[in-house]
Amino acid sequence: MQFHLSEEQLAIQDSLRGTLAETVNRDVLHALVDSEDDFHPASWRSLCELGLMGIAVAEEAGGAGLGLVDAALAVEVAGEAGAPGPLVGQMLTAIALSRCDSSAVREQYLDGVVAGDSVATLAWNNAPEPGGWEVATDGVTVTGTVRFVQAAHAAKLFLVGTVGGGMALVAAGEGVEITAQPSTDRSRKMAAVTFANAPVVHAFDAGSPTVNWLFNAALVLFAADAFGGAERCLEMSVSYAKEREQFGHPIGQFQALKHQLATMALEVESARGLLWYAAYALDSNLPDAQHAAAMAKAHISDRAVSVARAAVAAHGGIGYTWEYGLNIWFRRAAANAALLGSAAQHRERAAQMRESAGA
Amino acid sequence: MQFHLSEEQLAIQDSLRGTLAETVNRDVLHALVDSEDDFHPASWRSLCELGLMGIAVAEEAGGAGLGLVDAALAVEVAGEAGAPGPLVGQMLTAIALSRCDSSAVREQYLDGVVAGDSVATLAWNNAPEPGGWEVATDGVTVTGTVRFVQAAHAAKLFLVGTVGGGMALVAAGEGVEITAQPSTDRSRKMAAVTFANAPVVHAFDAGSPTVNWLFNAALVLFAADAFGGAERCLEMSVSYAKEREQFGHPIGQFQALKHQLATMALEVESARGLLWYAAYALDSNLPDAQHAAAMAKAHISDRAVSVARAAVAAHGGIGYTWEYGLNIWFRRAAANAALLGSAAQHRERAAQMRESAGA
Amino acid sequence: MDLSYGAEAEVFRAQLRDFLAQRWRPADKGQALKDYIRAFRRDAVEQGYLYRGVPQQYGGSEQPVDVIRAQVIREEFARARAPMEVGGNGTNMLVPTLLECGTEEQKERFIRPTLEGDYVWGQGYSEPGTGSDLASVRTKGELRDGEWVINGQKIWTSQGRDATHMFALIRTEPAAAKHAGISYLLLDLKQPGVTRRPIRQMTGESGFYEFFFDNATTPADWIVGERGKGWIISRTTLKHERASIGSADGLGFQFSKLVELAKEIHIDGEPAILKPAIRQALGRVEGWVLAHRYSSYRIFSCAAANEEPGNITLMMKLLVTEIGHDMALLAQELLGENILLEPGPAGTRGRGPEKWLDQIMGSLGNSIAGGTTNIQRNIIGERGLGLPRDPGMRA
Amino acid sequence: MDLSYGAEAEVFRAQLRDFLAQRWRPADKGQALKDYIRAFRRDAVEQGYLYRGVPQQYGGSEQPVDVIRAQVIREEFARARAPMEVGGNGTNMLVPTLLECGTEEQKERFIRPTLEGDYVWGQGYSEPGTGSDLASVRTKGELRDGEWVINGQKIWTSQGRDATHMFALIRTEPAAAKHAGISYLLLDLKQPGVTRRPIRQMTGESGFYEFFFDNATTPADWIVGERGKGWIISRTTLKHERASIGSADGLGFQFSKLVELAKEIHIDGEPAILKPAIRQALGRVEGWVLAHRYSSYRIFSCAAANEEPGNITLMMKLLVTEIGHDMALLAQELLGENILLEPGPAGTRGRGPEKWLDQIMGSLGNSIAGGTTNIQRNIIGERGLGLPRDPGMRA
Repeated sequence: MQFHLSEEQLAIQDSLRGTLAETVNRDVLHALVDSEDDFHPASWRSLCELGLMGIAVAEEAGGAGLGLVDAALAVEVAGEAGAPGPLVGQMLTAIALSRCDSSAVREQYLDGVVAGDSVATLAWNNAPEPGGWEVATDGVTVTGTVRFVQAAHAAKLFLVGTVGGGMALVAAGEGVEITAQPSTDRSRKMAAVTFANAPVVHAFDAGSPTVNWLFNAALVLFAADAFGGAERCLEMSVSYAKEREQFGHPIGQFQALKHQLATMALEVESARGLLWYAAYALDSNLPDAQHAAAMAKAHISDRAVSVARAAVAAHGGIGYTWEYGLNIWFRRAAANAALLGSAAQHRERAAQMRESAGA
Repeated sequence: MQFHLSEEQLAIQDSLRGTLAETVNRDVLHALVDSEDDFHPASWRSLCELGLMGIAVAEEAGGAGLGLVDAALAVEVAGEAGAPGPLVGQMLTAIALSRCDSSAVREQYLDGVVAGDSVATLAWNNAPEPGGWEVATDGVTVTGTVRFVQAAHAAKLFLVGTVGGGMALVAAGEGVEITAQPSTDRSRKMAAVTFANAPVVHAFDAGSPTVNWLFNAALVLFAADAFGGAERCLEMSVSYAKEREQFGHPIGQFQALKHQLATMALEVESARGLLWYAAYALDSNLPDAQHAAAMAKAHISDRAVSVARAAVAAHGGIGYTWEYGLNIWFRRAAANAALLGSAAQHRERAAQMRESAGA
Repeated sequence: MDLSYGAEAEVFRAQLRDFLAQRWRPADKGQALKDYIRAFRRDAVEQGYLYRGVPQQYGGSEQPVDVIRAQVIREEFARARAPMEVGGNGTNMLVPTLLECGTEEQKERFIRPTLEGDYVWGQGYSEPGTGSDLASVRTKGELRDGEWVINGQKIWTSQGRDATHMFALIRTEPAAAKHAGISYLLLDLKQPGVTRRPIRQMTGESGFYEFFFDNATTPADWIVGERGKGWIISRTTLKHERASIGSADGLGFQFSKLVELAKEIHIDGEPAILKPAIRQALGRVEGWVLAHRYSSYRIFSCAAANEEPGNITLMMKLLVTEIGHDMALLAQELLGENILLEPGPAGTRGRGPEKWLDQIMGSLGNSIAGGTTNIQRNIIGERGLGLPRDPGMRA
Repeated sequence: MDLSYGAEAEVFRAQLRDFLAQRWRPADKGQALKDYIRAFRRDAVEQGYLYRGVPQQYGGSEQPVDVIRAQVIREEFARARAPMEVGGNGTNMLVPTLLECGTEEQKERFIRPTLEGDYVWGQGYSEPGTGSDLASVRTKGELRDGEWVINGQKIWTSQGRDATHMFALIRTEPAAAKHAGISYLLLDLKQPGVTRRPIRQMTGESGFYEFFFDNATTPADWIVGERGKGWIISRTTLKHERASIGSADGLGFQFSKLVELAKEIHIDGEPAILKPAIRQALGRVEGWVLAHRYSSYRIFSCAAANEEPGNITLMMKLLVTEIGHDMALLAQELLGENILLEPGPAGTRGRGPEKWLDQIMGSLGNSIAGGTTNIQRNIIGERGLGLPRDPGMRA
């Protein structure tokens, strides 16, 4: 039995944390947040060089041959750092390509996506399941608009969610138009992407196991991002409570704040295993994998919103300033909770799965 | 403008508090709670002698000529004391009789009910509005069973809720059978009452303003009982926190407990005005009276449950014992929340009223 | 009980309505409108409607305390959309302080221009690091050559963009104990030694400013009260501020907006207001909103009768904060993916649901401004319930 | 990651299943059944399945630590409905303490009869007034004529009805500082100086007892460790207790019962489980139940690998308590008017929904037993997050 991190997994997280401490340092992050850019090439490059984009792609397809657990651990660290870039979309497009049955498509695109040179992003709407996707397709072209696409200006490839729960890989260019949207999440800015008879590179069948797997994996990875952000909010709050003095004592000594921090820690730390399990269950195709993914998305994105609020309160005035930067994670938590459907929607889905499983 | 208590109102509460401190003292209450009795003649008599049963009955009908606000203030103190007896039913039956159009019925029953000699209790089921009552009637007799009737063994009169939202006054005796029920609320034990062609003393028309007014008044009075219980729970907790020492200090000095007590106080004290307003609005037949009654019942019974839980926690082990007695109010709070429909049901009713008022 | 204001108040209301109907007819714009308003306010003072607590000699109308009349005035001015008193820290905090503790010369010099809006006052209490422990201020004032020379930094000043003056807590007695070393100084912000900088908040907007003092100066006699008594003097002021926080109408209005949002937003293809879970959540919030409303009635009624309303006054701020949190969380749930859209900058904010993002974040600002919720709970526990003070919270 | 137990464990499981299939076939009742169980347990010890941490010379099976095997044993015994170790404070708390700190003679005398269920131990720590400040115990022990003479009162003793013996914190050194004045004594409860009384709880049931000591006595050498070291010795014990609290299966089972309740109960004419607000509330609880379950997996996995799982171990008790509160509130909402019915006394409780009243009140008992939630949060904040200790909480 192994339900704690291996030394290799801890090492990957450490190395990623070290890289991001440099490439997404405070100055970089604040400059990005204050700009209108939805992508940051230098830090993206640093992630690519770690081989992160193909982490869950089989070795024979050029990836690291690890699983969704490892991808989630990486996304967690990216969430901690508030890293820009469509990490989730890139990882999932790499997996999608590696599983696509056309060797021509694989040959043309897989290496670039695994390497991260071809930036790939998800163009799904925020329906709580693939059946709610709305872009029309005839198998050859796609037509429709998807709002809230991350890093759309930088993207070379869009993994588009199509009517009835299919997916189409579409290349930037002909028939693809991008309109920036003012974005709450300033570290992962979003745009509306309009496809007008845009040519399809590859279509994944509506309702296919691959599509469902990728959707569930996306739920888990956005939960991982939320989890990392919550860890960051907790860590900033605890550090602040140790340093900051009032009435001659570090404020973390006062029982009320201490208990608020303990409650935040409880919310964060107890969610870790649920995140791991949801990823593991998808890796292992366990019967409750889809239920676990929905519950992880619902529970962890709720916790992240709650912890981000508590973090601002624990800081007092300074936490409410733009410059301090807590708001970067507050906004990112709000976004993670809204992406791919709300907690309430996923709880309802999970309840239906529980019922149809006869429990 | 007068939206605080008059000296007269404060004096009534004080005098009632003084009386109950004697007639429902700790020993009396615990003996009652440990017995199977659903009525306590001595303390009932002491309330009757204060003229409480007719407090909201017009002077010309033999009452004190005060209003529902005053009735609620009295019930609040009874709730504080955990007083036994069907105070709410008695007060409302007195009002019902005073408004009944048959002078014969008034002459025969009103004085006895106002004096409290004829014990009167509500035999409504716990539907959230009169339309949900279920006892069948042909105007002359009633047939059906009502569970959870307070002080049924002592009652001489039952104010029965009938199909479609009417009411029938029925005397104990012929066609009325009582079956004790094991009761959560040990200070106001309940029984199932079965009416089998029991003769009707007086019938109130289904859907009549009197019936609706009395139902809304009952909501407010049970909210008042809940409010009084919450005050008692708070007061016991604050006293305990001042007396009890741990680590060499009164535990009320520790910030965590202090804040829990402050939160309890906030729940209690902020509900007081809502209770007053709901009673005042019924006294004055304001357009939002029924909305206020529903909201008061929902909000205040929720607060009482929450405060009773917090009180047990604030006491630690001693609060969890039977002998300490907190459980009397915990159980009474649970009962008040369940009587005449749940908080959720009343919130839904209030929402519908808000909508039909065009807001 | 009786919620009517009584016959006398209705006579007063009728007179006031007449006055407003005749006197408040703005036609102009720009400077002409400003002049019109200034003249209107002077007339309203003359009639006893504005600045009722301020003596006539300083520009007030010097009326006996009458909270019912004050309420009628608020209602009728609002109904006529007529401008009431110039708001802000100057009239709410400084003027009462000067009336209680200022010298005759200070009253003469500062009150009238404050009431007329010529002097705009920033509050100079908080500093980086003071938080709830305001008495730990470090900004220094030294008396040199007949003037105070001030060095340091103040933060969280509202009206900081427009402020012409500041009342501030300044450490003038470095040798004295913590609280005893502070004086209450007034200063002119338009001088070379003062720099101001907006503080951008997490909403992206700048509601507050910080001020830097680099050998800023103020005359020796611009001190209110004695040297070293500033802490006590500032406490008077804070009481005024607290009494002015919290409005039942404001919360009720916000709640009705939340209900509107629930009608506009569709979830799973139907208006959110039809979803039972949303209805229950709204109903829970409404219970608190009503509890707050009738609590404010209680306080108002006691004030009218000159009675003490008790612990409820200590709770209103926390109540507003907590209800604000509940509304924020519900708004966030209602917004769904709309929360991904950042609202435009202030002034240009559209009517789209994304404007609620401001409220969602603003509810956090509420719990910080004017004392954190932890301080509020301490106050309720200690002053309200009589629980023993935590020695660790004493400076 | 891998949730399977590995091939070695499955071989072990197969052997264990064989053993249980052959050896656990109870046919009798009453005393014969008791004798059968006693013999079965001895065989199970022989095979290394029970009392794995206790040396053979004292009646254990003396097996190397192997949490995977221990888990397999729990699973298979439960599956076969076979009796595991005699539970309670004796085996969970006293035996580990004696093994660590007891004299050879104490081990010989007390451990075997405890493991076989002949000695039932009550814990004598709490007293009226001690609460979380256990070191404030006042029950006195004086050494007179070769025996301890004990006077005072202990409270909250579980298994108090059946207890034959007690391990207790007794103040034997009145002149010493608070913690240093306490000794860890063992005593026989069947003596004239000891009176026991059940404590009726708010549920109406009596789960705990209190004990009164009026010149009760115990031999001089029934002290574990040195005089005045009782506090430290009891801390060892408490760690054992904490590690044994909280079971993922228990919570999951309770949650499934709650879902069943929501299916049975009708509200407004339909099963409550169909109401969206109830579904959401259940889903929120389920999120926490899963968080707890996979946290216990983490702890288990670390224990199997002999690694430190970190802060999560400090949180399990609070997590269970908080989830219990959430379930209680939801159960109360589901019950509706059914909550007005008191369930019958223990043993005769029917299957009606009113039986949930016990759980609703019991959830409050949870937050009290074994350290209040406030103490739990202190521990998380101070030991887990490294926040400074509050000097007021030091005795």
